[in-house]
Amino acid sequence: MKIVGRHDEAPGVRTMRLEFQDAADHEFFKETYRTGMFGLYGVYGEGESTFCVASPETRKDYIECTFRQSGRVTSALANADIGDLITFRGPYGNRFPIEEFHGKNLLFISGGIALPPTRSVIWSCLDQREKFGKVTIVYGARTVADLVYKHELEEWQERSDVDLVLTVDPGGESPDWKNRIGFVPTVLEEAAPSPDNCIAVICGPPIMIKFTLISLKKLGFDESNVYTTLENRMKCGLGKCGRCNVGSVYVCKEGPVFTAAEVARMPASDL
Amino acid sequence: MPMSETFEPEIIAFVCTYCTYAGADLAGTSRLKYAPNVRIIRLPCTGRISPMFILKALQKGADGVLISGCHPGDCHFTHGNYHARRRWMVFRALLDFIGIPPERVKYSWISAAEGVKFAEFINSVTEDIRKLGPFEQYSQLIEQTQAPASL
Amino acid sequence: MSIEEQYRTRAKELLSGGAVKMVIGYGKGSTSDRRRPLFISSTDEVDRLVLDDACIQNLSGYLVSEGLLSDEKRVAVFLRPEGIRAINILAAESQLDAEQIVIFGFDVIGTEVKALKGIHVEEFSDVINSIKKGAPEAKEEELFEKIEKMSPQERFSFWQEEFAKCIKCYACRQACPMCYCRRCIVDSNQPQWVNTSSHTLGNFEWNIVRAFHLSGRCVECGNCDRACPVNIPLRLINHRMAEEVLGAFDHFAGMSKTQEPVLASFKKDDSETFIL
Amino acid sequence: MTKILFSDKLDNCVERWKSAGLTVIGPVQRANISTYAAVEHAAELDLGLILTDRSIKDLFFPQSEPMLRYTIKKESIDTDECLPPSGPRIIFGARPCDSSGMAIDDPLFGWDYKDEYWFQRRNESVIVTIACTKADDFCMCTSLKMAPDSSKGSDVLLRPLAGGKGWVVEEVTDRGREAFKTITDILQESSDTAAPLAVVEKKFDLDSCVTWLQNPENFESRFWKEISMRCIGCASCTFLCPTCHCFDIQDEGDTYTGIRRKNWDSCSFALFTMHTSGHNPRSTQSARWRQRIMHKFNYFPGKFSVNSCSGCGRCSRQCPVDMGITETLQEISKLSQ
Repeated sequence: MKIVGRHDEAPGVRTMRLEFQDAADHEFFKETYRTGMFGLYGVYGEGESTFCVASPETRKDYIECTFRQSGRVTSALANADIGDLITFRGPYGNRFPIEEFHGKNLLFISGGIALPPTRSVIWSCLDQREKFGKVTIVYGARTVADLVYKHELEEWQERSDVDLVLTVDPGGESPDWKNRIGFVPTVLEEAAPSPDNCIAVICGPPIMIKFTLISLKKLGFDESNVYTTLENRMKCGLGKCGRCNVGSVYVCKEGPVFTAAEVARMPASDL
Repeated sequence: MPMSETFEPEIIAFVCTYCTYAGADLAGTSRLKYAPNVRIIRLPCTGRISPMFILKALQKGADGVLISGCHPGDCHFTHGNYHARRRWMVFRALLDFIGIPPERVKYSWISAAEGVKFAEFINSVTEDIRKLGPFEQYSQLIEQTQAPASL
Repeated sequence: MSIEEQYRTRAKELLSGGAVKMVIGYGKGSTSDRRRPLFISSTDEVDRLVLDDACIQNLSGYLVSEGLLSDEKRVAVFLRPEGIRAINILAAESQLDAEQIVIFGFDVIGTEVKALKGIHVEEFSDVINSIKKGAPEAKEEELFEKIEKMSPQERFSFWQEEFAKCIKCYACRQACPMCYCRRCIVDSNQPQWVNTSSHTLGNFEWNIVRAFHLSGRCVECGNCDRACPVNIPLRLINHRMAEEVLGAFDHFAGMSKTQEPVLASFKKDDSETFIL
Repeated sequence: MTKILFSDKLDNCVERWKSAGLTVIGPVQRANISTYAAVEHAAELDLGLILTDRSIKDLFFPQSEPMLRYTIKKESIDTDECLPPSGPRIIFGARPCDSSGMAIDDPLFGWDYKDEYWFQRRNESVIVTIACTKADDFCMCTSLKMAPDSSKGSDVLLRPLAGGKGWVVEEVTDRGREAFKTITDILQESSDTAAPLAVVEKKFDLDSCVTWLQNPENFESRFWKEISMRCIGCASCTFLCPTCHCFDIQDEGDTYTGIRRKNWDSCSFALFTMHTSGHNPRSTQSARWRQRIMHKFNYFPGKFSVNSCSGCGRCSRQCPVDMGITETLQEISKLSQ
C-alpha cells in the first residue's frame, strides 16, 4: 500500500493514510472491512505489527492507521515517507455490530493511544448521525500533548450533536488547559451518563479498562452493552500462531471486539 | 569459485576514529595507493568494536575482517584499546575453536601518523585474504538461509 | 549421620529459626536416577531433601530469579564447588549480595558425597584454589583433544553438523546461572544482532555469542550441556574458553566475590602476539 | 492369515518406493541424536528405538522455513512465495504417538485459513507407523486414552512379530493402501502373530484432570505457582512436542531484499506475548506453564474436540529440571480427588 498522507498526532504517535495499489485488493477490502477489524501493517525486512484500522467502514477509499513508534516495525513505519510502499494484511477479526446500535445512545470512552479504534466506531456513527441517539465521548490522556486526533477533537467539541468530555491525568495539564483534570474512570463517574438505552465502547490500556468497567457497573451499565477491543500481540492473524489467545478465545479470530460480558468470562489474570 | 587471480575479496575494516581513521586519512592525503577491497567503518574507539560486528560482517558475506586502533597507551579514552585487546584474544580463540580461520580476522595498531603502515597493512591483508580465497564455508551457510526447508 | 541427614537437620534449624526463608536443594525425580530442584520453605518439608551422587544440577541460577532476594532475607542453597564459584561471580557482577546466601556445600567423588565446610562463600576459597591448581592437569575429554587436532575446515564441519541440530530452544541459556540478563542479545531486535531463525547460520551466531558472553565467567558446571535437548557438546566450547582465559590472563572464574571480571579488566602487558 | 512384511525384505521395499518416486524417510541416528531423515537403504534406519529424540513434527512443520522472498524496488515490491519442496514421500517407522500428533494438529492448521505449508506436506506423505513393543518410564499414551498400537494419523500400521522378524501389515487409509500396492508381491501371507504390545502404565486419570482444568476456580490456584517454580523457561518441551504448533514470523534481510520466515516459537518464552508497551498478559513463568497445560487439555479440545497431547512423554524425558506434562497431570489428578 502506498502512503499518501501522514501527520504526527502526539510525540511519537503518527497517523498514516494508505491507498491500495491493487484494484482487486481494494475491492476485497471494500467488501470485507467493517469497523473494529484490524490489520497487520508491515515493512519488509523489519516485520509486521498489528493495529486497528482507524478509519471507519463508512470511508473505504483508504485506510488510516495510527500507531506509536516504539518497536522495530513501528520505527520502520514511522520512517516511511509519503509515496513509500508498506504492506497491509487483513482486514482480520470481528466487528462492532453497528446496526445493533441504531436508535441507541452511545458512550465512547477512550484513553491515550487507544482512541484510534474508538475513533473508527465514532466516525462510523457520526457519518450516519441520524441513526443514533445522544453521542458522548470521554477521552483522556496522560498529558495534553499525548491527546491524539487533536483536530477531530476540536471538531467534535464544536459539534452540537456530540458531547465531548476531555481530560488529562493530574499533572499532565498545560497552563491553558480548560477541560477536565483527572483519570478517565473518575471523570466518567462525574459525567455520569445514563445507562438507559445506551451502548458503551471503551478502549484503553488494560489498567484503564479494568477501572472503567468498575465505574460503568456503578453507573448501572449492563455488561452486554459494553464493548471493548483487545489488541494482543499477534503474528499470523489467522488463528494459528498461538500468542493472542486469552483462555480459549483466539483474539485474532473471535475478537478483537468483545462485550464486557465476554471479557468477564475470560481469565482475568491472562488479559 | 576457483582460486584465480580474478578473486577480489570483500573486506570490512573496523577502525577507531582517533588513530587508524586519521592514519587512513593521512594515507589518502599522501596519495599512497592501497587495495580498494576494504570498506572502512569508523568507530569512536576500538573498545566500541563488539565481536558482534565481526560476526555480522561475516554473516553479510565478508571474506575478511580487519580491526585497527590506537597503539597501547595512546587511547583517546585512556584504556579502551586495552579492553579491546583482551576481548580479541578471547574471541580469536573462540573463532579458531569453532573452525573460522583466525587468518580471516586481522588486528593491528595504526596511529594517526602511520599512513604508510595503514596502506601497507591494507595491501598485505588484502593479499593474504585473496590467497585464502573466498570464505566458502560461510557463504554456504548464508546460501542455506535462502533455501527452503529440506524436507 | 549421613551428609543428607546432617543437611536436613541444618535446613530444619535454619528454617525454624527464621535464619533463612527458603532452602533450595534436590528432591526425588521422576525416575530413580533423576533428581530435581526442590524449594523448601517450611520445616515439615525438609525430609523431602535428597543428597547423593545424582545431585548434579547447579542450582545457583535460581537465586537470581526475579524478586527472590529483594526482601534481603537469606536463602540457603545446595551447591557443588562449581555452584559456589557461580555465587562468587554473581556477587562480583553485583547480581546478588553474597551475605544473603547460605551455602550447603558438597562435592561428589566417585559415588561418595563429601560435605564442604563453610556457610558463606568466602569460606570456600581453599576448595576453589585447589580446583584451580588441578584445572590445567585435569584429564581432558577425548573428543576435545580430537577437535583441537583438527584443521580449521574440519572443525568448522564438526560444529556445522552440531549446530545444524540446534532448535534455538535456549535451554542452554535458561539453564545457565550466568545467563541472567533480563533481555538477552537474541531477544533484542533493534538492531537484530543474532538471527532468531534456527537455520545453521543463525545457530552459529547464537552459539558463538553465547560462548563469548560466558568466556571467563563459565564455571563449567555443565548445566547447558545437560539441558541441550539435541545433545550439542557445549561443554567443549566452554572448556576451551576457560582454558584460554586461564592461560592468557591467569583468570579462573569465581575465585572470590571481589574478583574482577576478566573482560572488564586488563593488564598493560597483556599478550598481543597476534596484533600487527 | 495375515499379510506380513519381513524385515529382511525391507530394503527391497525401500528400493521399490524409491523407484516409484517416493522419498523414504525414517528414524536414524545423526550426530549424537535420533531423528527422522531421508534414507537410501533400510540399513540406515534405526527401528529399535523406543522413540526418536526429535519428533515427526519436523517433517511437517520445520523449525524454520522461508515463506516469501521480497525485493523492494523504487516503484514496487516484488514478492515470491516459497512453498515447501514438493514430492511424495513415505515415512517408515514412526511411532503411534508421533503419527497421531500430526492428526491432532490437522484441525488447527485447517480451521478458517488452511495452512498450505502444513497440508502440502501432509497430503504428500504416507505415514507407516510401527506399534510399540517397548516403552520407557516417560511413555504415557495410555493415560491419554491412546495405545501403543493407535492407528490415528497413520496410513499403515505395522505390528512387530516376535524376534524382530518382521511386521503384520494393517493398511489404514487409501493413501497407505496405494503406497503398499507397489510392494504387494514382497508381502507374504503367514499365520505369524504379532508380538505382545508394550505395557504402558496409566499414570493419571485424564477425565478428572480435564474436569479440574475446566473449573474456572482452579485457574488462580496456588498449584500453578508451586508446580512451575523450577521451570527455567526454555522451550525444549514445546519444541520437541509433536503437537505444539506455535510459531513466529521474522524478516531476515535488508531494505532491498530478504526473506520472511516462519520459525517455531514457544509459549514458555516471556517475550512470546509481551506487548511493546511492556504489558505482558502472561507475565510469569507459572502463567505460561498454566497456559501450556490449559491449551493442551482445555482450550484445544474445546475448539477441536481432541487433546493436544499424544502422550509421547518427550517433554518430561528431556526437561532440564525434570518437569513435564506427566508430573503436572499426576498432581492435578491427586488434587481432583
